[in-house]
Amino acid sequence: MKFLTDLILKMGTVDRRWIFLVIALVVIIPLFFPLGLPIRATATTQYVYDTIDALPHGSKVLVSCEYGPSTKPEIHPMVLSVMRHLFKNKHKVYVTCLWPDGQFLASDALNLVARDEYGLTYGEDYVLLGFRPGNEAVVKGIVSDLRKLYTIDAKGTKITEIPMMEGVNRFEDFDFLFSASAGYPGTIEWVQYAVDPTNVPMSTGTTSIQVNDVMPYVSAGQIQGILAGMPGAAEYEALIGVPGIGTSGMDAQSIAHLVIVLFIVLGNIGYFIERNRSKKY
Amino acid sequence: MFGEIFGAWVAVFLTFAIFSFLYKDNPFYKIAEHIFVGVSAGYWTSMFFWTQIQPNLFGRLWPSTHYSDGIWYGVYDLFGIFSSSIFPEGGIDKGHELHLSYLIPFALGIMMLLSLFKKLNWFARWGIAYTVGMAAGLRAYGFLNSNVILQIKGTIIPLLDPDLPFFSLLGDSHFNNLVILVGTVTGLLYFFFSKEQTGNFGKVTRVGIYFLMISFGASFGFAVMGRISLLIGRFTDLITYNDASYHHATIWVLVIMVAILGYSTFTDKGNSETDVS
Amino acid sequence: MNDRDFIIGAGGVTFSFLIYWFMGHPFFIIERIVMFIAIMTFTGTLLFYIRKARRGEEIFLREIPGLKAVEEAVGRSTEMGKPVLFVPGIMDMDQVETVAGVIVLGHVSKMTARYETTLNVPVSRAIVMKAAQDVCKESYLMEGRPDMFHEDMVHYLTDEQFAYAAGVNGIMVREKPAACMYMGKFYAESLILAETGNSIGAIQIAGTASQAQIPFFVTACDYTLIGEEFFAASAYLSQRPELIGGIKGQDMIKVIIIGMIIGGVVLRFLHDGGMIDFNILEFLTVR
Amino acid sequence: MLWKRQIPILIVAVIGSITLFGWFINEPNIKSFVDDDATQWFDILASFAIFLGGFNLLKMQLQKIFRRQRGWQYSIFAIAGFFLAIIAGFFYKGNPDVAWGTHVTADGTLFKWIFTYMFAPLQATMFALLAFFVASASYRAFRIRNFEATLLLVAGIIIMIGRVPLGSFISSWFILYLLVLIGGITVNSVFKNKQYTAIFVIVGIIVVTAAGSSLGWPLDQPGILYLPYLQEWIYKYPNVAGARSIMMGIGMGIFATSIRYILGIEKSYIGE
Repeated sequence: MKFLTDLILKMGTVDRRWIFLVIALVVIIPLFFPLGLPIRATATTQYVYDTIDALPHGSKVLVSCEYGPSTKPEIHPMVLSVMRHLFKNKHKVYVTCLWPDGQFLASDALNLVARDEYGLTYGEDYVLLGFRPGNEAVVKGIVSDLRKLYTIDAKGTKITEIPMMEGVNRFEDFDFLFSASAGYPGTIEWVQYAVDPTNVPMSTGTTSIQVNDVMPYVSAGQIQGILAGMPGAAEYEALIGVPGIGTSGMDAQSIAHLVIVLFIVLGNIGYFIERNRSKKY
Repeated sequence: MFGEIFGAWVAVFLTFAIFSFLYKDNPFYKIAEHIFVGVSAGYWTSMFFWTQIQPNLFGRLWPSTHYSDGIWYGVYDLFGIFSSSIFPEGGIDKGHELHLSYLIPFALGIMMLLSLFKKLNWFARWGIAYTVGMAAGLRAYGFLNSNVILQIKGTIIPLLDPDLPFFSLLGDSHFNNLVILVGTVTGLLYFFFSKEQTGNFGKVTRVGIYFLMISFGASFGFAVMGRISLLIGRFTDLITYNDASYHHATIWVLVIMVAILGYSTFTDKGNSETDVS
Repeated sequence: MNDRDFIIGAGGVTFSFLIYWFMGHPFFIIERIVMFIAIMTFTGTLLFYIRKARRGEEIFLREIPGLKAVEEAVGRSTEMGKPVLFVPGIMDMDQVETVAGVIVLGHVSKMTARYETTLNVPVSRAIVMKAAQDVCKESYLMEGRPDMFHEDMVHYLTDEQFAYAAGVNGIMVREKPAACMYMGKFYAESLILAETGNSIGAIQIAGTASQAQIPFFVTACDYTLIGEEFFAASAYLSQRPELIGGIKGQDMIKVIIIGMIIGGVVLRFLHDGGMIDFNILEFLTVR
Repeated sequence: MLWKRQIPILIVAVIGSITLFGWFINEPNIKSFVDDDATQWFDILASFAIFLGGFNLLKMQLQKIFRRQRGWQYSIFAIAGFFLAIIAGFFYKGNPDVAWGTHVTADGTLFKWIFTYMFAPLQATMFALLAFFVASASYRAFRIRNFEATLLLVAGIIIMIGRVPLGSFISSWFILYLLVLIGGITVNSVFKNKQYTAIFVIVGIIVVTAAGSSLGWPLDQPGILYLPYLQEWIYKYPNVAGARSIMMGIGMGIFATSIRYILGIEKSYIGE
């Protein structure tokens, strides 16, 4: 017993670079040797899927990309899956960005899904309106008069010359909004300035860290479901049946969580042993 | 294609340079960090100029639809001599009408830039004041509506709903509704400052703090989840760049960098380096 | 502005609004009337208490444990002969939390002046540095110890987030402060700071409104001022009437809100039971 | 003083009240200003502020070099990076087919190259570093020093395990056994009697085992102890309650601060 407690205490003073190494290994190894753990959708993810699936064919859907490379692993797989789902159901997709880097990632996603996988035509089936700076002011601008804010799309084409823009003048002309958001500005601004004042339904996909800021809106019915972080993305991939980056990351994610929980438990055992000893002496 | 392969090597180098910080603070990390600071500043500057100032400000002040030989466009043509990319011949064609009221934000913006000079420090205040006023007006309404009024609405639970079961773990039920009602109200009471938290009131606020702690616990769990996901994403990219089409960039950069860092640690052993981070 | 002017002003605004209203309120978006009433009521409540505080009326604020601990922590540092470290967040002065953090710093520096303890304040923004220096200088003057103040106690490290965190870590490991305080706006570096502080065995007190960072502080620090508590802390310590009055006003708004929630539940119950026609949910829906 | 103090306060008051009350007024001129122009002006100013930030950075790094401050060599990299991005942004597109203005977003330009191979990996790696720090902190700093911290860590652990696929493999019976052990520790620390503890643990294990074998060890029953269900319940109900009270607090705080700005009670934005 004494040997064990000494060992735990000794581990408490270990150089933290060993811990770093352990984490690196538990993330890398499952990427090379996947376990293929099955993925089950949580209720909020299922809600997003059902909402999108229930939209009548040919709906006008606004997808807003508010994320950058730093959060790409979490949000990008969601955007790909949601776009696949939307194009499969023959919706018209309009993409805006509140973050400048969101535009690159959005155009990558559109090129991959709309152009290459579904062979759709730019300007008729999908359009990349692009980024405008100004945070919540942009949201407000889209709500009041989209054409004043977006006179040209991301390719420099005039909005008036894009066929699918006909009849789209303001936010209320859309049937649905999906906000892929990694922070400010993002989901919260869409809720406050667009969805709450107009009643257009929306769903969202956010980074894990943002989930808790958004959950009360979901619970109050202001948002129709939420995809939470990379696991949320993996669940959506499972629902539409096209596995991607999210799915392949889940094994590593599972193991890493387990290891971190073990770290917390071990650290606390050490803490208790130490506390008991200092009480004795 | 060369651009892509070269790019992959650059990306791999920068990635490992940042990761090397985990071993210790070293010149690779410092170089990558400073490049990051510089590139991101230049990146934002260019991005905002071309997506906002040029199309939406200059595009409204000198739209091509109103192009004429007058003084106003004479000024414009003068600018055009310096940069024909920003001020193309014949006015800016971004689909805007002429709006001279946009001279106001233009002037405020210029004042903001002039505030770099110590004597004109206060010049920035007008622009800041506009920003603050505008944000205050917008936010006051937005937050009150979405974060307060509609949350009140969300907390007004139905007590009289025959379809609702009393208890259900995952679906809506009276019990779960009560959890939300009690948690929200007690949580709000915890942030009540003008009353001592003792006696019965103290017991109520204790319940409130427990709900807050569960919520922080969930935030904590999600934070860990997010961080791990980002690391997975990074490693996935590194694995992609290790492909033969990129000439195995990852493994080469890794080996070279480890060798250099290892060598420097080995030779530094004698020095009492106290660069702890 | 005295009471008479205030009442005349407020009455005038209300009166002219009533005239406008009974003239048929042209251009008014009637669907948003709930929001209008809410804004007016809440603003009125706030102003009422701010004015009350300004008139010099006593306003009670409860004790906040984390704040009491601040003085203990400074005392402990004095006993051990070790410095106090204060981190005012990583954002600029345009964030409300940074301002609140700097106000708290003013009070901490008063204590260190009184106890003759070393204070170390690394900052990550040039403007914050200026403001923090001013505040500390003022405190040392007020405590009659201008000799102990030197500008370098507040020093700029760097703007870049992680470089700043690494710099502060270095200070912690080298100087081994007995008390570390983190008061301001934090992002991901919160975790790095709190972990290092924990490993050197310092008393740690944190204050922030960044929700995602609170868990890291709660688990790794001895005391944490959570969200609104942190804002209240600056009012509490500053004793500026408009801040204290504002806190009291916000408390009263909370009372109104809780009243609305409970009243709403009752009204919904009555509506669902078919006893009244008034539908509270529809009333609260603003378009 | 008028220019430096009164006018800014007046600007905030006027613009603030127009944008606030613009929500209620349906007059075309006011509406078009509030909904469009006001926000556009704000956007334009925000873009100028970015320029200001860029110049500030340049100034500081150059100062570092000229004064030969510690680590000035690294500032050269910062300045080089800045000019590289500026050149790609204003002087060299790298792709003649793309027009000026769209070159910052189109494929095949130098600007896009910088984004993909420099900006993106740097930003992403900076954030990925945190995974390591969170692991090390979880080992060294997350202590259950009181009941609140215990609640926090337990909720966090349940979310962490329950949300990933691995969580659905953990039987609720395993959790029951764990609970028995934790109960044993509690009994031990309350009564300080080894016999009581042993009896509690043995009886607990027998009861759980009996119940399990009679029910055939279903993985997800009882549901309250099955981590995927439990985490979902925590996430949707107690968590929302706590998060909502914080959200309302923050909402009120921001509302109150905004009103103080508009009414000129709070003037910290001009350094007072």
